[in-house]
Amino acid sequence: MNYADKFKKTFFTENPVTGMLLGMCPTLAVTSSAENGIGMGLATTFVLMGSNLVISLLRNIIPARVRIPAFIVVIATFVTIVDMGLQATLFELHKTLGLFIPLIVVNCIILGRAEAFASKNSVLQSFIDGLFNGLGFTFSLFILGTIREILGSGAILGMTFIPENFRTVLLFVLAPGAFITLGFMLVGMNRISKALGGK
Amino acid sequence: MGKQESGLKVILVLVLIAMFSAILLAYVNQVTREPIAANKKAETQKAIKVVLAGLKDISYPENPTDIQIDNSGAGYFEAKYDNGKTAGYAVIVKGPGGFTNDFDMMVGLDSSGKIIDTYVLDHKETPGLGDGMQKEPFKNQFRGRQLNDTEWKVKKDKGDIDAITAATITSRAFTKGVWRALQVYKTLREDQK
Amino acid sequence: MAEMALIIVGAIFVNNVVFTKFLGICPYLGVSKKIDTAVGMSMAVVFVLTLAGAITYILQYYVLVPIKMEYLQTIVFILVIASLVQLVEIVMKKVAPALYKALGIFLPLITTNCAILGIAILSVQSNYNFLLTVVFSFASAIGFGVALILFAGIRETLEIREVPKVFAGAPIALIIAGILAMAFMGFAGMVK
Amino acid sequence: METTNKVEVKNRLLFMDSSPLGHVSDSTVKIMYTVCITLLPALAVSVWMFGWEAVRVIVLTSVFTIAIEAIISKMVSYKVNFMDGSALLTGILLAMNIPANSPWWMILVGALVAVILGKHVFGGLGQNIFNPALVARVFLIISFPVEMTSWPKPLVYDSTTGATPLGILKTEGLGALAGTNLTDLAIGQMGGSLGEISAIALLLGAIWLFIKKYITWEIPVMFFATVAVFAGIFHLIDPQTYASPLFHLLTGGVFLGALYMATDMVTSPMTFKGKLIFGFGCGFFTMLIRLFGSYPEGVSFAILLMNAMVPLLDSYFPDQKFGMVKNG
Amino acid sequence: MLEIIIPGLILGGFALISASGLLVASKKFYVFEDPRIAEVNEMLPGANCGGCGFAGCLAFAEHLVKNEDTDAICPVASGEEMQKILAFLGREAAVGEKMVASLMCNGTHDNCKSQMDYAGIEDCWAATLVTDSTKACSFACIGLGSCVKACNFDAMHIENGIVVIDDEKCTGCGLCVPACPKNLLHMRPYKKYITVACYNTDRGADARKACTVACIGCLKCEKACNYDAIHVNNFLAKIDYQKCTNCGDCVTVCPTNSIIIRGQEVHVAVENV
Amino acid sequence: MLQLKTFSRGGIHPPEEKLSAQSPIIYGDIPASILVAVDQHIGKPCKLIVEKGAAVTRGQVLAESSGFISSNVHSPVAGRIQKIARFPLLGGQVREVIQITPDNAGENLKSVIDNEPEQAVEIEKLTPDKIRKTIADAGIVGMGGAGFPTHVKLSPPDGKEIKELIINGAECEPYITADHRLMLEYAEPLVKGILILQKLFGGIPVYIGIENNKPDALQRIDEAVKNIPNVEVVPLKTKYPQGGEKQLIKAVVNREVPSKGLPMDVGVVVQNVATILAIYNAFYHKRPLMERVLTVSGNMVKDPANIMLPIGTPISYIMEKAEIDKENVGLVISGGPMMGKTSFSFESPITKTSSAILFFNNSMISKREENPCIRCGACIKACPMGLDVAQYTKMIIASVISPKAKDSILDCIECGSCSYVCPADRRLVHWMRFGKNIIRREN
Repeated sequence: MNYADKFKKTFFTENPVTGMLLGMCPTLAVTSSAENGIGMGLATTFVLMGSNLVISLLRNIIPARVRIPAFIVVIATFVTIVDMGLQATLFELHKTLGLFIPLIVVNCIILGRAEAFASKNSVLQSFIDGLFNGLGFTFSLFILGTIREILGSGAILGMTFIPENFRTVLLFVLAPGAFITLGFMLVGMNRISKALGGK
Repeated sequence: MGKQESGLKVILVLVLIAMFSAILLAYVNQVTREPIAANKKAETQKAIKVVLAGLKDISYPENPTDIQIDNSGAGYFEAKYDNGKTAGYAVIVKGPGGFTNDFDMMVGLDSSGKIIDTYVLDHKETPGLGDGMQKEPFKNQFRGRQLNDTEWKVKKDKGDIDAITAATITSRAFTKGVWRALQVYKTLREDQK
Repeated sequence: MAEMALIIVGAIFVNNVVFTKFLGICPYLGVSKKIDTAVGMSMAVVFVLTLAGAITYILQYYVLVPIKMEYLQTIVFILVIASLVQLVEIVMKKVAPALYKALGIFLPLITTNCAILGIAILSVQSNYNFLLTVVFSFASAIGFGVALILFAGIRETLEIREVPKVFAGAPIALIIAGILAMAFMGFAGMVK
Repeated sequence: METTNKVEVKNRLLFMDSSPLGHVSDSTVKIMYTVCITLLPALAVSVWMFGWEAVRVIVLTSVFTIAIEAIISKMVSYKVNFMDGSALLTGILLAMNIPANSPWWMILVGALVAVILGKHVFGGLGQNIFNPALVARVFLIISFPVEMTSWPKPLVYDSTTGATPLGILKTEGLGALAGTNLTDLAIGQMGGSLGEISAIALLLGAIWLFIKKYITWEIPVMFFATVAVFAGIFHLIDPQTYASPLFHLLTGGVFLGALYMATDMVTSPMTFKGKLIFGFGCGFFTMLIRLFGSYPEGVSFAILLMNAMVPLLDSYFPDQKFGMVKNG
Repeated sequence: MLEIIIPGLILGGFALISASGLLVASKKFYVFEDPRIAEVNEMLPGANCGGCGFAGCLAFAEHLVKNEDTDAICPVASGEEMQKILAFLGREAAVGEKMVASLMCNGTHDNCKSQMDYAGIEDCWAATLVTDSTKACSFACIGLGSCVKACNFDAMHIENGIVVIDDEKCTGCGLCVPACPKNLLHMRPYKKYITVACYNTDRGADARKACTVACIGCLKCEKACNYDAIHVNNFLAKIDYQKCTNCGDCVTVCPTNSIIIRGQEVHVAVENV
Repeated sequence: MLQLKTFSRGGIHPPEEKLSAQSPIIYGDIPASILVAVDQHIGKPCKLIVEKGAAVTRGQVLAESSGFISSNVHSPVAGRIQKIARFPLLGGQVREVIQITPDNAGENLKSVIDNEPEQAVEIEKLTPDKIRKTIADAGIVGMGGAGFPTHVKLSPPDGKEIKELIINGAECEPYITADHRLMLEYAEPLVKGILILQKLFGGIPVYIGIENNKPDALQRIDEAVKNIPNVEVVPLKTKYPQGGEKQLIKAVVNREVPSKGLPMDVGVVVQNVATILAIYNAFYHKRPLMERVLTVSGNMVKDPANIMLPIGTPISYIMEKAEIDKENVGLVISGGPMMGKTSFSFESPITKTSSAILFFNNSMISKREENPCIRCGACIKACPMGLDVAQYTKMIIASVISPKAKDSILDCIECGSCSYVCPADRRLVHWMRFGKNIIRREN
């Protein structure tokens, strides 16, 4: 496997968010700022790597009929670990991500990678697949969060850059802004992917 | 996938995975339980520190005491000086009827019933508008006020409080919350008498 | 009674699962191409979500809380939901093959519909009693259904309108969802 | 097409097309400009009430929307005629939905949202689901609540601002409106967005549209009736808290909404029953938001919500086809 | 220690209940579905073009698995792929030769003049509702691209009033054949590139008047063919591809250039003669 | 005044342009060459029974009906068959045509017709089968434009009872006045023809529907039927497309033909005025359908007229007689502007169904570019069938036609009202026709 190529792919053409439209709920919910986006992305990456690793290890043991429950139990274990870990270390971040930490369990990216990749490939490959996809996910969340933060709160990574009297477009940090920004971001990313693919 | 595994194996594998997961989680839980509890406590501590700023050498209970006022629940920490005298109260109340939902806030009162400071614990108000209640010009006007020296309404409702621009509803809810906290204080005082 | 009405209005309009809570976006985007499938999916979600709400309530308050293992909440809930969905799938395949065929691959998707787990966890967090939990779950599912069917109606007409190629598909779907979310913001404050 | 034209030059050929070969003189362009013209009385009232500020807003919105449409016409693959009146109409309707003291940058954002988000992401004229001007208005209300809720006072012509009657109703209760004169409200002497104020002028323009059959009675009548009935019921129950039906009809955007926004051809149903339900829904959600929501005014939200329902209404409440009647 | 063991037991218990519940349910409500369907579906190209006559690849896979049909062919899959699938199902494959669509008309704007100013909808079928043909020859390719719309593989383009088919891109799915209102498209073997580019069954003089490259039914090709592969019927030559050897004799003798070589430099080949 | 009857839904008022309403029917000459199309009806194609070079007589069958829904074609002249070849017909179709060189070219049709005097017919003795056979043998088809074999329309299957006969004198299309003139000048023959059909169905009530924009025809027919029991003239409010069968039935007897149904499903048969005249000719003159009256009009025609011509006359002959400048003609319509078909050849012959030939110059041609639909709903309001035309055409364009829409699309009567009123210049009728074509191909 060509890792460099795969890396590029998971960032653009096959990006979990913009390419495959997976994991939309956390993508939309936690990206009112870039920081939250990164936090969520990294948490997901951790779970993704862990679950891919374990599922790949167990791929020959797990019977087909309880495949999904078994996968989900594995994923849920890692999610709970992240949940508790974040609560113990980064309490503030945990508070903003809130409900969406346990919901990593049902992020389709994770089950999707487990089904499509980890249950069929070797441990190392699965681990790297998890890492790349997680980073791709994080990347998208970061971009989305940055755009929304700039437009909606006039800040980059929490640092306000616009003068006091200026207005920001509040809508972008609210729910509708999440949908609309992601919609336009998909168009942009598709354009970029096409340009990259065209080479 | 082809073959059908025997039922026993199916169950066994799932049960084993589950058990292993649970054991792992239990272990992690044991490890993180302490820090998490500490974090939670620290948060409340932080809030108390903000709303009771200026009171020195105080102690208060670990958990808030529940109290019932006008059909809604509230909680308070009674802060005491080393000598056991009441230094003040940190009251947790709901700001009822915010723009999107109720929100939790903490109001610090000194022993004479003067407001020391306010702190919003958890809210879903519009960022940039309603969350102005956490910011200075608005917060400042509450400091030092008491139950009786103020008409606890926003100016639009012929009260004394300046509302946040374009967020009257939030301001009103906030004001109501503060007023509730003062009611808690009043009740406590009456009890002590 | 009034509380129940508030919960219902709140869950359907004010705090709509899709537009304000961002739950269940994947099926929202995936199963909204045809009104018929959207209706089927909505019914499936209503069924599973209500059932899951009830079961998770029992688990939470009669198993996890007494033995003080709330930290197992996520894993227990999801295990139960996953099994439940698979059970529904198996039973439906036998009992109502037509419905099964219509919903096709989307039944397994309900497992990963975060609305199910999300609502289950939310109702536990909101400290609802059993009845309210069931009502809340049901109303949330209806809210999901309303959003989904409205959206499917729009997407069906989009098929015969001339949406530019770059926006066709997911982008326009998200933008419409955004505008709908804007419209739903009008309900803000209706439930305190 | 191109090839047949080429041959035509040398050897003139007969024209072949499907029937019918006649055509009525109406055109999209004509409809659009007619609607624009019927809005003139309402615009005149707004200028009378708010002075040059109103003119500034109207000119800016029109120029912005047309300019943006012109730029977009260069960028997209489908044909866009930016002078066909639809951009101008969007511009004027946008002007009627914002206060006279709107800053230029807010108007620019509004125009961008109306033209791009409201129309061109869907493929341009006729393809949009939501009324572009309303998408812009709601976008602005949510994004810039401060600017969108400080309305200049009528007939003052300076920078003093106040609230709309509905705003006062929401924040201060019915008591604060004791001195309000319904005639003033009908003429338009109140705070509000440009087109929100004068019910009579709007009606005047709309009558012409009725005569031209560009709008039909179903939506406006159902809209008015629902608002009146809804408000009436609450007013009867508790006249001290809830304003009278006439007050609810004359204030806010009910007239503008019912006559011009909800009847927008592109975003309203085409069938008889669909129109009735649409009108009812607009009125219902308007009153729901006015009475129970946080926003004082609900017309724009209500119409947007009902816009979303149009596809369902169209397909589930079709007009009866010929030949479906049982012959008795 | 107990604090760690008990959760394990409890969650294990849950798992036990769910798993056995599922197991019982799956036994009780068992519906047989041949797992091979999914696998065959995986092996198919997944173009979902419908060229096989079924509603998409999955339906085709279901058909293949359920019926002992060895003749059904996925037009997109290569013979090899098809053989692999049939071998998987334990059957002998009937290997199809690659076929491509071929237009039986050369009525470009230069060869066959337009005789009206058609202003209707740009579609061949829509045009046939107004007139039989926009061109002087009523058999000619209308050139409004109904076949182009039917093609899923970007193999067809309208050039100078007729459709031009890219043999390389054409998968031989045959979807364009019924899409032509004039019945001008037929499937020919990819390797047999000689074709009669005319469908006019009018008498020679009438045909010639309508189009400069019309087949006039002069029988020269029939006589020139050494393999009995070309026959004139109803004033129109037709090639039997079972017998055709690509020798090109007919192309040489055709007085109106209505027999042409496809997939090569058509005009060069004709002019060299 | 009483409320005039009309159909209830949809309909439009295009300018009437009945330029030739006051021009009495004139008789054309036998042209130098007659081109008789082999198929001039809807249904099974007929079988050619003559060969090139053969001599034919007036009224000889050239092509024979090949089934129930089929119709004979007769030679309108005596002469020799010059050629049998494919030839463009009016309406743009290229079909087999028999070219005949008449022996009596240049003779006026009037003298030919006058040679065939009216014969007495004892209506009472006619049996239904005899009536149907005579009509079938005479090759009579619906002459309003559809061309459906008349004897088939008059043979309801078992279980379908015909309770009313409606004579279609609405003539709602702009420009066309042929039926109007027929009613004025042939009132008595028409009544005789009507009585034959009334006899066929056992004396059922007959309604003659005439739009009130033809007051003279109304009066004339009213006088002619005054003393005849059970025959009644029904004045109709002028509205297009009143001449459509379904709309006419709705207007006259207020019944709706069910979707996919036929008039006989509601117990009605509708016959066009010109068809009735052909039936009269078949019985009283023993003359098969060989001539017809048509309107020659349009802005290229100096003196719009109604003219009787042998079927098979090339329109170039009409152009010569009417002194129409070929160079400036840009558009030839066979039929009215709303439902008529365009033609591309000046040599195309008229057929049994050509009710009018309209010649226009380039000013009439508008190369309309389709604009986006603004959902104004004008088409839906105008549609006499109550169809959601806007929606259906968009489905057709996007080729995603819902099953429900398919039925509705097939209900379209192609009257053209929707396209006529569309402010966005959309080719709604052409799309609907295309949609029908797609649906039929799928089945």
